Amino acid sequence: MPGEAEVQLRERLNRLRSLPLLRGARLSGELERLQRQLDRIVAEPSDEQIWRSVELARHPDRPYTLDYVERMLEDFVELHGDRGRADDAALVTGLGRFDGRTVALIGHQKGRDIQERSKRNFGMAYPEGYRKAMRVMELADRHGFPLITLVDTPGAYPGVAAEQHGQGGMIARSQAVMTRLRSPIVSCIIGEGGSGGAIAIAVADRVLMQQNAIYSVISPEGCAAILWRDAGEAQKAAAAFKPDAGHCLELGVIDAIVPEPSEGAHTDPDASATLLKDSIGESLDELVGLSSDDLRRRRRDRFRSLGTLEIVKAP
Amino acid sequence: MPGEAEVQLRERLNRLRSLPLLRGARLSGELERLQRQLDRIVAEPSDEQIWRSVELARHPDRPYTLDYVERMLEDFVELHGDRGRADDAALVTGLGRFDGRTVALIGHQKGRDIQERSKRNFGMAYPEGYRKAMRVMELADRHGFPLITLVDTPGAYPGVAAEQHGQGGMIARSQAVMTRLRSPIVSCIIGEGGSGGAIAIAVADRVLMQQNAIYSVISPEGCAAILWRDAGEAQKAAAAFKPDAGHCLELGVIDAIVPEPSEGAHTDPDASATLLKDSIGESLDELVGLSSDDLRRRRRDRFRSLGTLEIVKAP
Amino acid sequence: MAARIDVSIEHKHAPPQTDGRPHPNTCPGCGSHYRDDELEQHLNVCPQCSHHFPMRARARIALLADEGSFAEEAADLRSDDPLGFFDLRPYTERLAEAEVATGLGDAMVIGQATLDDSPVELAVMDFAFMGGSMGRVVGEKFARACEAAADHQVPLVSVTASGGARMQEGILSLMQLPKTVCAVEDLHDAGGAMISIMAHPTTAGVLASFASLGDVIVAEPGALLSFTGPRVVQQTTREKLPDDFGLAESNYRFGHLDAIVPRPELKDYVARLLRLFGNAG
Amino acid sequence: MAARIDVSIEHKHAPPQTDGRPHPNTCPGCGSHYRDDELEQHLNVCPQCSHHFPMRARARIALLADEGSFAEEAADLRSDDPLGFFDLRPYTERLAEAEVATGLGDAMVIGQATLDDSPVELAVMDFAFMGGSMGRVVGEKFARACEAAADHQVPLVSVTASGGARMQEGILSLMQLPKTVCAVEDLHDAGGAMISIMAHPTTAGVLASFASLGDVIVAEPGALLSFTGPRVVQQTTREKLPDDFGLAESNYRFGHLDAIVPRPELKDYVARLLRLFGNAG
Ligand SMILES: [Zn+2]
Ligand SMILES: [Zn+2]
Repeated sequence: MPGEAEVQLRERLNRLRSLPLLRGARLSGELERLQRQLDRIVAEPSDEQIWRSVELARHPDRPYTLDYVERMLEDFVELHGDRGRADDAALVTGLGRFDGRTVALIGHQKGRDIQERSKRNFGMAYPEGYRKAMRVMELADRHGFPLITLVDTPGAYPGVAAEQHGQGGMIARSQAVMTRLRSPIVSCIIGEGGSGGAIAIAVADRVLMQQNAIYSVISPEGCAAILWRDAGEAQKAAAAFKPDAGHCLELGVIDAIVPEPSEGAHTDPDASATLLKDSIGESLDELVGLSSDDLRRRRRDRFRSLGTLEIVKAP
Repeated sequence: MPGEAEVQLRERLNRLRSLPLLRGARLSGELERLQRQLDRIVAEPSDEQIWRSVELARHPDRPYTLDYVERMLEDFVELHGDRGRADDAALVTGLGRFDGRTVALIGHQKGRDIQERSKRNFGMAYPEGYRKAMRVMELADRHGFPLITLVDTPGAYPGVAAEQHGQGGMIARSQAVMTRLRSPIVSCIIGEGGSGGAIAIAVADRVLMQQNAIYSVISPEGCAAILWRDAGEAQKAAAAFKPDAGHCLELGVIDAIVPEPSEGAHTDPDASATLLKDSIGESLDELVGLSSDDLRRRRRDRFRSLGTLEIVKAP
Repeated sequence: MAARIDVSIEHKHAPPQTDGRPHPNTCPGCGSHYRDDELEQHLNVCPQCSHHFPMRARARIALLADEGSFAEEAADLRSDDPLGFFDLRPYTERLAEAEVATGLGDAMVIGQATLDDSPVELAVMDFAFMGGSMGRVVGEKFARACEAAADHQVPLVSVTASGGARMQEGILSLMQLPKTVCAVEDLHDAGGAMISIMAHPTTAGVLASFASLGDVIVAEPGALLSFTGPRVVQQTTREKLPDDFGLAESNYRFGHLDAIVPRPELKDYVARLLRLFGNAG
Repeated sequence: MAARIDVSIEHKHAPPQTDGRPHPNTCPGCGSHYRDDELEQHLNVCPQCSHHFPMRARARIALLADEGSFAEEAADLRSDDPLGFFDLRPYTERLAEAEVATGLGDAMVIGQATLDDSPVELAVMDFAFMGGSMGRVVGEKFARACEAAADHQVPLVSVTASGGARMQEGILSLMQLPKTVCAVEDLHDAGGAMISIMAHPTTAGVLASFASLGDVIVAEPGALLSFTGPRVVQQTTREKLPDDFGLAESNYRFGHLDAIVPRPELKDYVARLLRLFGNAG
């Protein structure tokens, strides 16, 4: 018997076929995407499973960006500094060789022990971090290096200096730089994909998501505090806004789910890295043949059309 | 009887015609330039006349950028802020209409009274000022607005914070942005063209210089302190390194001299503005027909070839 | 353009309403109280202390567009409920209620107009519709406004007033950030210009996307413009916040704004920019 | 690549020379004194405290280039005296003296080489030639190095050590800033890469032009990298300077450097970058 997600997908496919073409919806691509999802979809996760993802995504032993870098890239050279004010350790950038091909890498980096957590600011970047990221994006663009980004942040840092230095504007401009990039971009949410701080480096040609990662517009606690007026209702909030990979795939926000070892990525970082590397490699292979104009056009169309189909005309 | 400058020019013209073509020298353009100079050149200024230029360039009543803006541009809208840290009042940027055509403007701005001098930091910009300038250059590029820059600075500000925020790198990058710009650029040295802080906004298609402005790699006082070990020898230093417009033209560093009212620009700001506007307008008219590729190629060739001809092979 | 007008002020220092909250027509700057028509006459700017009260989308359009020139676009777009979102009440109920309360289909109104005879595309947000939150309809409307501006080769003027992304649409609301960013980039690639006017408040997802990408960015006096709001910053960091934390004045000082433009001068200011951007070499 | 080697140290704490200045082989970091051959053996890095002594251009090339691989270019360029510059002595005399003292035609040496078998173009400055000042010959050589790198489709590695522009060439020395910037931009447009290595000191005009435009920028430990030198900053502003004012370590902290690379690790580090930049998608 078909699961709920499958039923929903079939319904949407039917709806699509009968709807008048909305401008910007790029309907044919959408149909294909839904069909692919149908082929891959797993059963709708329960509320408990969603919360389990939240816990695993935040697990203190979960592999972080540099754990994957050392397993996926050869000759990695970390690049430092925003060329203006600071070097933000919450965002790691560098160059390395991926399957024989030079790539640029940008990823949030959390700390493992107390000292490193503080140095890395729990993976919450300042505007300076995003400016460093933009600099490295432009380097990738200049040399045609594909860009890989690994997203793992509770969110951009919410502090006074961060605001004064233009956190909002910098997140906007980082996205804008990504929409202009002439080289292929593959992003993967590897832990917490927290809101603006996450999307700032996730405007990619292919957006992947690890099986137990979460991707959301607000933290479950933040959402609960606002809508339930009680941060303790985080589990309820998570069930309502569905930050899990299955739902993100179903909504078309991500293109594929990257499997993890059965008990979660932290139980076997090597295996996790192999699975991640395979997925990124497959995505890159699909992209490297495209012209830069094509890449940019498709990348923008991808985001332009997200969620467009659910918009309805007033009766 | 021909003056010394004219004799020198004729000599160089003859040398040019007999020299083997040095790579990058763009000889034919150089010949034309020298010929044009010959047609315009005034007699070689004396040491006293050079020092008079230094004094007039620094005259406290000399018109500053905003004095020309209000006389040359309609509908001027000042643009503020570097989108990251600060709004540096030592550099003014904005949009306005010049002879019916929208242009972007960037200029150093000194202060008239003590309070404004302090606010404007005596026309010495921080890195934030150059970052603001770069932002406006990119705005001009995006919309095809010609860029006018007015140079009037003792130099980039030599302070601790300025160094920490990357004064050197920012001056380098500001020049780099100008070499990439797809719209025409006309610069004019309107007072002090002090070293790196000046060239940061003077990588133009046409570089003009007011008759009594100075343009130099170091201040007369700074040069005297280093080479004569006595800042009081400034007049001697100025005579040695020749920062006056006549010499800058003779050396090919500027393309034309903008006349001033006979006793100096400060004696008649309106007349000065008219003369400046005419020169800028004439330069723009020469440039607006060129394609952006052509503009960039010629702009880079102009600076690539500067001073190349005086380099000699070892015997 | 409306000039500052002196009128007699009634109801100064009006008592709070029965629910304890100050009346919306009471000035938080100086405590003066106004009738609706008084405020309207002054463009919702306090004649005593120049505090800028919120301005609804239709009133903003009336302020900017030449009379009778505004032709609305995409007015019939409505959001459905992609997540079946239910907090204390269903999202669909909140939507319906907001529509009834505001007379708007969502938190943004777009359309063509002229402004001092310069043709322009307008995209104006309304904070009264669910806090001006940006979901798929706002994102779609903004993208269409960019496309219309490109098609007609006219500048886009956006006016923002938003608490951020609409969390009831979950991750799809976050996707409106890159969606609107792509739209601005397409507009720029088509040679178009965007003028961003930030009204109170422009925060979170809207600040972190299209609002910050204007060729020129201005704000109204006293507007809160911050990625994270002061309350959350205070709670998270326990830092002492500066008095002007996140306000337009602070943003201007830190280089994020081209100007702070009082509402009575806004139309003239924008008209000047339209003349400049309509006039490329 | 040379590893750090322990050797016995002679002449520790040598007395100052008769002119009162410390001997150039006396370590300013720890006071140890070395014979020339000892220093050379350690790549001019103090084995006691890792202070990096200056390194001449030829020694730098020997450190980076594979043995016998370096083919110098434009060695015969010399400056004339465009301004007839005369301070306490004529510029032509200073030039001739510098050439005799250093065996170099000017303050930069350029040429092709391989580095760990990767082909590369080198542009290496020598502070011993008139303080590594940049006049027309340095500018021209750097521009030619960029052109050679583009022609051969190999990365450019520059090593800078310079007090700034050569004021004896007046305004023409300032013009070497945009000239070298244009050269880097042409190289970039041709798809080339530039790796900038800043040695002590990289200041003023060289910091404010090509040296700051590397795709990757690294410095040696303790190098002074400032647009304005500490003495002038102190005199002009009367500010209290931080202890590490302008040093590589401070520049790194403020985001201007990708890394600080000790000299013994430099060749390996650059080789890694050359493998990466020689290997574009
Ligand atoms: Zn009031
Ligand atoms: Zn030592």
